Amino acid sequence: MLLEQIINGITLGSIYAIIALGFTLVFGVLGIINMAHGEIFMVGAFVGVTATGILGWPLWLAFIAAIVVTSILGYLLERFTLRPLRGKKGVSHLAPLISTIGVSILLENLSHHIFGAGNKPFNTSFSQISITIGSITIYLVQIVIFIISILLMIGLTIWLSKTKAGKALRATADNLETASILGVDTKKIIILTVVVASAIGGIAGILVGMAFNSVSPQMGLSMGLKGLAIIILGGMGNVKGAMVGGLILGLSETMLVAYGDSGYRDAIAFIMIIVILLLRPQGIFGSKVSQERR
Amino acid sequence: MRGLNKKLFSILSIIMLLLLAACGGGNTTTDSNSNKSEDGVISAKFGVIAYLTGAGAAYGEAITNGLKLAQKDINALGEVNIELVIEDSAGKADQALNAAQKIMSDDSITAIIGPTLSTEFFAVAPEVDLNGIPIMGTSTTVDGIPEIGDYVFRNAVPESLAIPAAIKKAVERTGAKKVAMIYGNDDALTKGGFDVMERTAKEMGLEITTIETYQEGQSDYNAQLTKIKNTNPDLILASALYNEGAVIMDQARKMGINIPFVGGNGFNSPQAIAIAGDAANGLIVATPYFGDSTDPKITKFNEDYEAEFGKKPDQFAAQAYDALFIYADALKRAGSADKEAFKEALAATKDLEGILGKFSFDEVGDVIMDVTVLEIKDGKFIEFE
Amino acid sequence: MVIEVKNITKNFGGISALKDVSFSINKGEIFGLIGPNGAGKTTMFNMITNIYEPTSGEIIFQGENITGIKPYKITEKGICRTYQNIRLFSQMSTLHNVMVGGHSQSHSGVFSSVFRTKAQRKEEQLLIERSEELLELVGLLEHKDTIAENLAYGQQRRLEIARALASNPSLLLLDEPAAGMNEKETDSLYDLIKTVQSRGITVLIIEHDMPLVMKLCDRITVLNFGEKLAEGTPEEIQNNEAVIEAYLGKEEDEVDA
Amino acid sequence: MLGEILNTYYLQIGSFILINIMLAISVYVPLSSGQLSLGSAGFMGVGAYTSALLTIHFDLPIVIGIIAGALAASALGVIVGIPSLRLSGVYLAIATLGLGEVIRVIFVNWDSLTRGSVGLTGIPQLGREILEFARGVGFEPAMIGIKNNQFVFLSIFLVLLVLVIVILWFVVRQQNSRVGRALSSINLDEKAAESMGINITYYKVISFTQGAFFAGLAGALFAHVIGYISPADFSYHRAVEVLIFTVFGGSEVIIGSVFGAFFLTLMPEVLRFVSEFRYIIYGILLVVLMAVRPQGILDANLLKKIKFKRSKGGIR
Repeated sequence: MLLEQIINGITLGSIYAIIALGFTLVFGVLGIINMAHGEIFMVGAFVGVTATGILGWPLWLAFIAAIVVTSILGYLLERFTLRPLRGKKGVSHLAPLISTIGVSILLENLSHHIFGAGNKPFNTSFSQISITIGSITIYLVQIVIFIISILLMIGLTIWLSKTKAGKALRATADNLETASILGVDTKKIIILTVVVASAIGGIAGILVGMAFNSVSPQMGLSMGLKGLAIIILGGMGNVKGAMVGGLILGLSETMLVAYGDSGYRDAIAFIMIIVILLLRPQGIFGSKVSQERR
Repeated sequence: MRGLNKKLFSILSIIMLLLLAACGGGNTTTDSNSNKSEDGVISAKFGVIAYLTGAGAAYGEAITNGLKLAQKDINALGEVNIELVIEDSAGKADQALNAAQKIMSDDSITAIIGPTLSTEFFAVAPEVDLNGIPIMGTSTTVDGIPEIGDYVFRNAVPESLAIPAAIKKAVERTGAKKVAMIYGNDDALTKGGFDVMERTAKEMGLEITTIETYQEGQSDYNAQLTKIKNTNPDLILASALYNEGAVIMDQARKMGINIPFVGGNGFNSPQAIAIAGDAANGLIVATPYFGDSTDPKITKFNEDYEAEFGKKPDQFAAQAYDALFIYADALKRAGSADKEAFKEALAATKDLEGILGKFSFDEVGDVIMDVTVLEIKDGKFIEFE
Repeated sequence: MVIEVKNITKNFGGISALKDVSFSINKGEIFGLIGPNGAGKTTMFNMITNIYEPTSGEIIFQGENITGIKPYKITEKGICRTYQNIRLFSQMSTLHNVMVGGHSQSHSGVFSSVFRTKAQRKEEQLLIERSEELLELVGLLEHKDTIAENLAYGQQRRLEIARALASNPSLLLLDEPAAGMNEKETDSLYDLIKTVQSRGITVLIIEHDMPLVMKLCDRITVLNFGEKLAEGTPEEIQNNEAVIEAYLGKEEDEVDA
Repeated sequence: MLGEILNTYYLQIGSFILINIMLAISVYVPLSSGQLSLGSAGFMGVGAYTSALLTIHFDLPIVIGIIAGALAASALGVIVGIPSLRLSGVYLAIATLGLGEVIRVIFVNWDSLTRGSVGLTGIPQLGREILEFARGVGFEPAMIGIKNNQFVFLSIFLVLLVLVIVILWFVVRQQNSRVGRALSSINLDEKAAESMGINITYYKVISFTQGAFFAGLAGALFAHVIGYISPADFSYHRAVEVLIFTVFGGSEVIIGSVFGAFFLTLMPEVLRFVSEFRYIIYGILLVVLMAVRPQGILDANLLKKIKFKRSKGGIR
């Protein structure tokens, strides 16, 4: 049973981690908490359902569709909700938070109107493939999710530290003004960041749909809040922190269900937020500097 | 700064005065105790509070459709003439209460149907009861609804009727001794259903291996199911709405849990099959309404409904349809639209033939009727043998 | 002696912004702190007001060690400052800015404020009078109801001084008060600082306008790359080889850039 | 005569508007010192459950229940506030969001006390208690020509109106004082405020706690007006809704909260057809407001202009 639960925990944790990566990327560069990230993830899942279920597309095409749609959403998000606030005089640092809450409400309710309130099944033959060892059944999707999360983390780390775009990104994250003086096209970098983060959200959406065979408009909120908890746990803007934080949350939720009271499952993330913020606001892996920034 | 202070209060008082002034309008009520017209037709106005906008709008829509169809059929019979005043509650207790107040401010309203959710009903019914207006729930299945007051009734089959029936039949056939339970603990309907399940299981002397919960919006039930699987139950009692319930069954089957599930009212929907596919096989529910029944009353209702609204009816539509017939019957017996007489007649309802069967009310105003136990087999609901 | 800065060192992540700097200021002095950009002057202000805590060293104010105590307590003890890049409460009126400065000089809390007790009303009246008097001193009385961000640049600088004075400090820290001012404004600033001095307030000033510094200060400390380079009267400083080199070197740098 | 004017439906809506005004103020007050609290729903829930449980189980008078509810919420505000106020804006928002959710999860799970998601029924209703009391001293609603029912809702409405006026009076008085200036200076520039001798932690805790108090008060009143509460009433959505009242109406002036709560509570009642698109409209509203008018509909300038027009050019 323990082994099975650990597998469950790692699967869930990997999904949390992928969602947290999107949060952490945007926060790292823009210093903004994108409250709409969970809903972008949800839209990605719905695109997957629509593509495979209604349009009958193959899975790989559904993946591309989800990435494209969420990327466009990311661009729109940056263009219409974040950019107008940037560098504007008298705009409080809370404005982007409130503005992205607006986007999240909009997307959730739009999905309600378009797709209806209920769960949509996400049936693909791919998600039926499983390996049975003894009494334990592992689905291929679970393995894929874990691998994708690791790949995304490694990919992002390399991209950030080795490539030119990544370096520009980090320069922008350090200081917007200095970066633009140094000749970094900060506008482009910011768009790139939000788009990449959103696309990662879209990938996560499809993976969740496949793994749990359920997609609903409300899933964005609950996953989004978990993602938020993880980046606080792992340190804002920290890629490795997001990964480790995701796994910690996934495993502790699963272990709580296995050995404790499943009713408090959702509370773990929030208790974690509170405890971490009070004891170590920079997160487990964060440095003190990021906390000074508002 | 003092100026601002004063301005603030003056603005506020203007706002409030406007509001009070607004109260003046639109409340010219005529004395309408008895509306027996020349030709002996009794007419009455009923208020309807339904969940018409928001996440659960589908429920409210089914209910109002069922009522409208019943209204048409009843008025066509020519014995009574019913007018419906429909208000939206948006699934929220405070808005449901607003809607109730709006309806009650019209003195010519004889009785109320709704609201849709139990959480709304708990807020509305005490108020309506105190005003001496009869109210009936058609979809509120949680324990303790008719007990709110003398004027409170329901024709929805409560979980306390449906669930024990389903569990008993399931245990009879499978010979189950050990049951595991899972329910949504942040929803009043599923929580209410769970309370009944737990009570029933204890009364029947079943061993409860574990009790698991989930929350709204959750999509991963693997942890709970793994735990359930390891306790080796013979039967799973799942108090879930079909949305979550179907996903739970799907994940359970994938994990290799192949025992039957017993669900409550909220689990009973063809949607469960649409979502979970083959994984839904083995679900056992008790319901007053069996859509695929060959009973001519039901097939006629299904046809009429589909002709009128372009989709298949569900349990909520059928219960609402019968509810208005119960009201019409009480109205006939009361002989007038007087609230007091209507309430007395309503409470005396006995063995009224509706499309779902024979209706009677017990002493507190709860429904007495038979339920059918169904199971999903080969992707279809069939009667459980 | 009003303040004694003893062996202050401050490291930011391995880089020393200040290295073992000491100086002391006598009561009633106008004391200059000069040096090229990045010499650590503003950091020194941040040490004194404890916006950052020093890595080592201590600061003795009127015989009391104030190292590491909360910034607002330091203000209560009688040190108040202005900022290099003006930090007024931009959306507040001029008068209210000064009244906030008088915060530490008043005491009414929530209860007395809401019920407008006699003591509170008296205190409020007194605060307004004192603030208006300070506004008159800096020549802004006629603008008392103007929103601070709508004031002209020079006026904002003077308002910041008035706000700092409202806390009734014994030591006033001015961070480049003449920056961006024209000659006329600088002259009136000179008069203002002298008036402040005549009220018995000690002044510690960071300034790049050398003629003003030389005219104004009784003594000067020069910082360069976080270290104390020289200290003395304006005359001594003007003739100090090391100082000249540091400044000339800086000039060259600027030419290069 | 009075009996014909008073429509319980309008009184009911008026009561909910007043409760929402209190909630909006509970967000406004911390915001006036630069703190965004997303925990208003949680504090509201603590107030509601405390008062409901005390009055149901211990037969305490409603007044005591409501006061206890508000105090319980503010006590929680202090406990959570002191440590979390070291956090800057965004972090505080998330911490309070987390707190609100934890509180809701506790309500859901603490079955023996709260009956879980089924909720608490039979909470004594404020208006009827007043009616009983009035009868006790020999007053009958019929004496002023109104029905019992009308009296019940009129009394609720009046009690709430008085409370809202007292709260507004309190907040406005506080704003125009040393305390208010300190709060506002912290909002505008925390560092500068601190170097002006303002103990920012102290003032932040004060305003945060006041916010918790008002939210708790509103929650307790909500419980006794509606007579039934369940954890669903205090979800994240409620917190966001309350935030929207304040942000939409105008977060810089208190009248903005009043206006926001008034307008947005009334809108779905008056325009039933927008009700379906209500949340979509909310979402767009937030985005557009932040981009175009981050201070909300009403701000000091607009108020000044209105004043200017009224007094026909006379500047005070």
